[in-house]
Amino acid sequence: MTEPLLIVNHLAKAYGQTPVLEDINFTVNKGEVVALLGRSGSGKSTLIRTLNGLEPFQGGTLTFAGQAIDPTPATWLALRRRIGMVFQSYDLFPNLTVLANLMLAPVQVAHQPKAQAETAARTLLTRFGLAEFADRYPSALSGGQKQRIAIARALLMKPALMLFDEVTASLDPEMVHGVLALMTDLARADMTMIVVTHEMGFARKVADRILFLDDGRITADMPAEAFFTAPPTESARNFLASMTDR
Amino acid sequence: MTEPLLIVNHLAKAYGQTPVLEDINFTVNKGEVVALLGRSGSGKSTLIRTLNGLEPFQGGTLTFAGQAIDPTPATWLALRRRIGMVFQSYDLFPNLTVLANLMLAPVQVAHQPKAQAETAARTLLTRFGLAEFADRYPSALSGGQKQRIAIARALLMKPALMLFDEVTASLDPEMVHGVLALMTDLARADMTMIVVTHEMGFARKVADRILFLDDGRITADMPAEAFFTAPPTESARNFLASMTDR
Amino acid sequence: MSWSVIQASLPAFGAAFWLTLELAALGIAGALGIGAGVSLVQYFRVPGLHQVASVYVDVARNTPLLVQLFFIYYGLPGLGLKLSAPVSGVLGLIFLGGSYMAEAFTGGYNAIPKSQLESGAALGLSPRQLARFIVLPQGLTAAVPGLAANVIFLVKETSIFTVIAIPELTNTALDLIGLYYRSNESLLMLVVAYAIILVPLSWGLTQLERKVRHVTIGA
Amino acid sequence: MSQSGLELLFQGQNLPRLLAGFGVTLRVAAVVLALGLSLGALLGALRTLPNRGLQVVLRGYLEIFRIVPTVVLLFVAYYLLPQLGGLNLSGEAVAVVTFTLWTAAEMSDIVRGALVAVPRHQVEAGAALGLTRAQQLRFILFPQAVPLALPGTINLATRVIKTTSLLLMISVMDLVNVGQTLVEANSHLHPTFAFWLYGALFIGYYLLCAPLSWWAKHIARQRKAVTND
Amino acid sequence: GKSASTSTDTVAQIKKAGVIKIAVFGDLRPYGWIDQSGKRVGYDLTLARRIAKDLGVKAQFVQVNADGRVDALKAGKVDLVLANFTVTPERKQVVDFAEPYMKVSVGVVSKKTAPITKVSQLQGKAVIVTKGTTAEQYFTEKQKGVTLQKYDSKTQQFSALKSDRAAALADDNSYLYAWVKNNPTYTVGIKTLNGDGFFKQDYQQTLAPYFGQDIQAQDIIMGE
Ligand SMILES: Nc1ncnc2c1ncn2[C@@H]1O[C@H](COP(=O)(O)OP(=O)(O)OP(=O)(O)O)[C@@H](O)[C@H]1O
Ligand SMILES: Nc1ncnc2c1ncn2[C@@H]1O[C@H](COP(=O)(O)OP(=O)(O)OP(=O)(O)O)[C@@H](O)[C@H]1O
Ligand SMILES: [Mg+2]
Ligand SMILES: [Mg+2]
Repeated sequence: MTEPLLIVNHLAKAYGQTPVLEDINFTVNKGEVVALLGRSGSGKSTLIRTLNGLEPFQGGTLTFAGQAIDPTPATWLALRRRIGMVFQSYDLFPNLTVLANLMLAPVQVAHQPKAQAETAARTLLTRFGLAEFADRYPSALSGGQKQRIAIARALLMKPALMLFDEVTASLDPEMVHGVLALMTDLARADMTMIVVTHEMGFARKVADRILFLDDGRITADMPAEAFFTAPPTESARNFLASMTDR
Repeated sequence: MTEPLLIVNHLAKAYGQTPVLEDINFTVNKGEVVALLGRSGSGKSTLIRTLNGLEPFQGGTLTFAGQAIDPTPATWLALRRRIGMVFQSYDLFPNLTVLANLMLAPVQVAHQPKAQAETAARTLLTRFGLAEFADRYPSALSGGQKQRIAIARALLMKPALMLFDEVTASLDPEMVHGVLALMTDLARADMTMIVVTHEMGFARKVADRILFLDDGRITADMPAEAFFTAPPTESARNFLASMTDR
Repeated sequence: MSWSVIQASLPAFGAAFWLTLELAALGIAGALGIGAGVSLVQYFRVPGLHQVASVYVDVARNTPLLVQLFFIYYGLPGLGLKLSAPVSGVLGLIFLGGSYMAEAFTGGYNAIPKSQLESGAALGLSPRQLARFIVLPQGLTAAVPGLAANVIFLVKETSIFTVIAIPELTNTALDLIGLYYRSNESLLMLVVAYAIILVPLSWGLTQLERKVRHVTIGA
Repeated sequence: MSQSGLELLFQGQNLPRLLAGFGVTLRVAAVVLALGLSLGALLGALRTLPNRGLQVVLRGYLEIFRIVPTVVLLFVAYYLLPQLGGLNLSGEAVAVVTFTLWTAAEMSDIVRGALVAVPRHQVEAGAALGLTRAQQLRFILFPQAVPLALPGTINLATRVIKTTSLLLMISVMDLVNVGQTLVEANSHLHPTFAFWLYGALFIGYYLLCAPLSWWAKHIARQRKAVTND
Repeated sequence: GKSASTSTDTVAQIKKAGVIKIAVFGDLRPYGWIDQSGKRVGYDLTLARRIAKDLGVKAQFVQVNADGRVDALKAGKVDLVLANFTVTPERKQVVDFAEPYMKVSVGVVSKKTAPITKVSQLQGKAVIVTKGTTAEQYFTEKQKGVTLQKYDSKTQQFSALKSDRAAALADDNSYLYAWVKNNPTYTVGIKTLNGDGFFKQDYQQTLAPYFGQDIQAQDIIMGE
């Protein structure tokens, strides 16, 4: 279990003149679940988007599955087949039915035969308890259903790594539970995941490791339990207090 | 402390043919904090909006400070000076500075002299630790700052009753804390409040009483501690479970 | 108001009616084609062409059709380029309409939230696949109301063809006024003729908008 | 024939006369915009009121002016209305009245759209503070709707300016009409004169409308940047 | 060309107003056009100014096209039309003509290199006219085999002729003569088109009953 899947080395990124990420270093091993925490504006979304090539970066290197990533559009296009991502905003395509949403990438990007892609999609929907929605349009689904389908859509590409950016943040509190349960199942099935979340209970229970981002720098990289029982910095302590003390 | 401020009697309300609130009865005493709980769609917002005249209702009576409310526009106009309300959506006026937002109602509705209204506004801002934002526009503020200023704006009218409809639901988790702290202070200062919230910790700690709304009917009206230790109905139990079990 | 006058001029109006429809249809079809092409060139920022397209939209949108037609029909022959009246009219309509349609298409593409494109990219879709499966279907749906408004607008603009002696509806009405001095009847018939075209058209386009929305996003 | 068509444009009184026609065009457009936009704003506000009868009437007014081509409106107003016993006005006045009614119809739709686009909870927040309906309009709704309506209004303004080119059809000596008389008086001197003259009209209208269009685009883009999709 | 006004009792009103509104052409040389210096000049204009002077009022000119002349009068936009207005039976029904002040009739102008000298040459060909002129009326009713291109203004019709958009142009002959003087590659191949008695016949059928024996066709209809 200590085979590294993703290595981030001296990564630096700025929006214009404003540095947002500075000297970021960490490794994610195969099968590991890493929770990326930090206060609003600390750079969590920027980091996770950079790992998927949605944001260009200015310094440092990324290594994925043993290969250095040379940050060209062609490289990213190939890599995104192996890195799945789910966002906060429900990002199903409203012009496609649920089934078509699920089959789009397998057929167009992975060039699977349609029949095979459909079987895989329906099987996963059934596993997620969403089989009845296959032929609906996203507009007829609740937020929680949409997010679970967005996760299914990413999983159908059989990614080696999944990135989650606050996927429960826009959900009604009652919907949160189902989505977190699904992610917990994935973690148990040894999916490698980087998860940005504000759900401290979930992070504590599911994550192997915590990365704490403070103003564009990683100021903690440690096992989850240790982070929550003894937050290593003043800032991490304050953060945890504000998230739990209500 | 048992002088009734608001008495709701057999209140009924429908949107078109669909009944949304049925036979609602409860009393709020002076200085009391009532938390209004219930799952999404149970009618919490509708109820609280009805209490402020934002929604017409079809049956029942409302009594405020000993006077039966005759539901005409003129009555509501007068009553709204005595009932403050804060919503989930940040409802500061983006076309006015913070100070202008705060002074609008005191000057235009309560006809206070401008200088007096400005002094009162600046004093309250200072008390809330927001003095430096007086001349900014709302777009330059974080969600938490906006909601605290929205609360200040309502308080400047010296209302006898404050209504809160999920004021922390759109906030980043870190911002929630500051707003809840402010509301806790208000409660301690004996403000009469009806609070719709998804923050169970806050409701348990701050509310005197819980009203539980289930599909348009009140199915529990009891002291907060009793409600949380022994939820009286199956539905209330399920609701509490979905809100806390993560 | 005289019924016999109306009856006597019916054949002339009938011919003008079909001619108006024919020229408007050609112009609108051309404008849709040009508009779609121009908007794609602008969307993909095709090097070279993209600047040309912007200049075209800018010029065509900011000058009146009347002046465009004068220029094409009376001005260009001075340089030895002589186009017939119907050709000039349809060309003018395409020139003007193409820019309006391009703006409507572009508005549609721009209405797509950025998050849609990013989630498509995150699935590994190439820019061309993004265009095909996300930008075009969603953008075209969003563009339909704007396109429909332009269709109505362009039908009405054919009334300006009268200045280059095309015997469409307005020209015919003015002609009958000049010949027989029955302004009331002629103008009434003119308004009725446009209503016969535009009222059903406007209704049909609203239905189309609804239908397109239903087919593409199921709501 | 010793001079080119372009030079002819600058000869004698030709250019000053064109500019005078340009002045008429500007004057009509300015008056129409001032009257039409104000009237349209008022009608647009009325269209947000929950009064069925008023809705039907104002909607009907909008649809009529949308369906009938502007040229036809002009002729009806110029020739028919006086004969039907109405007012008898000069060509320019007729144009101003007709274009104003048309502009107001289009403007009412823009304003209605902008008012409806201001989030409902903004107005409710005002109501909850005890503001009267009039105060809600004055302090909240109008200030927030104006930026929303601005790009559409500017685009309407360019359409109004372009539509003034129809003035020549009812005997108003606007830019295009003056241009025509110049062509008739000069084109026997040089065959390319018409090309240059109509080219000049083309440029004249472009110079008037293009900056307005750019401004509208600029505002729309700014808003998009602020609202961030 | 003739003048026409709506009614006789307007003279008093005109004098009272101190202004007479007169419809004229703006692009018809040599009758009513605007010269290089921007002044309205021409035969009709001189007459118009003279009329105004005789009435002791100021002349105010309203530029019209041929097809707008009758409506301009009917709608009261002008008091008088001095825009080369030929008396025809149809017009006679709707406006009052004053004494004719000039004799004209319809002529046809064409390229010297391809002259049209007989109406029969025009069969199946295109002829340019201005809407609402006597020439248009003649061709519409008597020469159905000819395709008409109908323009709003004199400028448009002559521009169209010069860019070869038709075989010929038909209009009142008197100003075709003037126009070919400025455009020497063209010729008025047909000088009068009324040989077949179209207007006279029309007059006798529709108008004679109104006028009685004292008035002869040639007093009203010119050029026959
Ligand atoms: N497109 C952009 N252009 C300029 N600055 C940006 C952009 N996107 C983000 N930023 C800035 O970069 C910093 C990091 O933003 P980021 O969205 O990564 O934070 P985050 O940790 O994800 O916050 P949140 O918890 O609110 O989602 C912030 O200061 C933000 O204002
Ligand atoms: N304007 C309206 N027209 C028709 N039905 C409405 C309207 N507003 C709310 N409803 C319906 O009334 C019911 C109660 O809605 P309400 O917004 O009061 O619920 P809520 O308890 O506040 O829910 P949430 O927790 O999601 O805010 C729901 O079924 C809702 O769909
Ligand atoms: Mg983020
Ligand atoms: Mg609610």
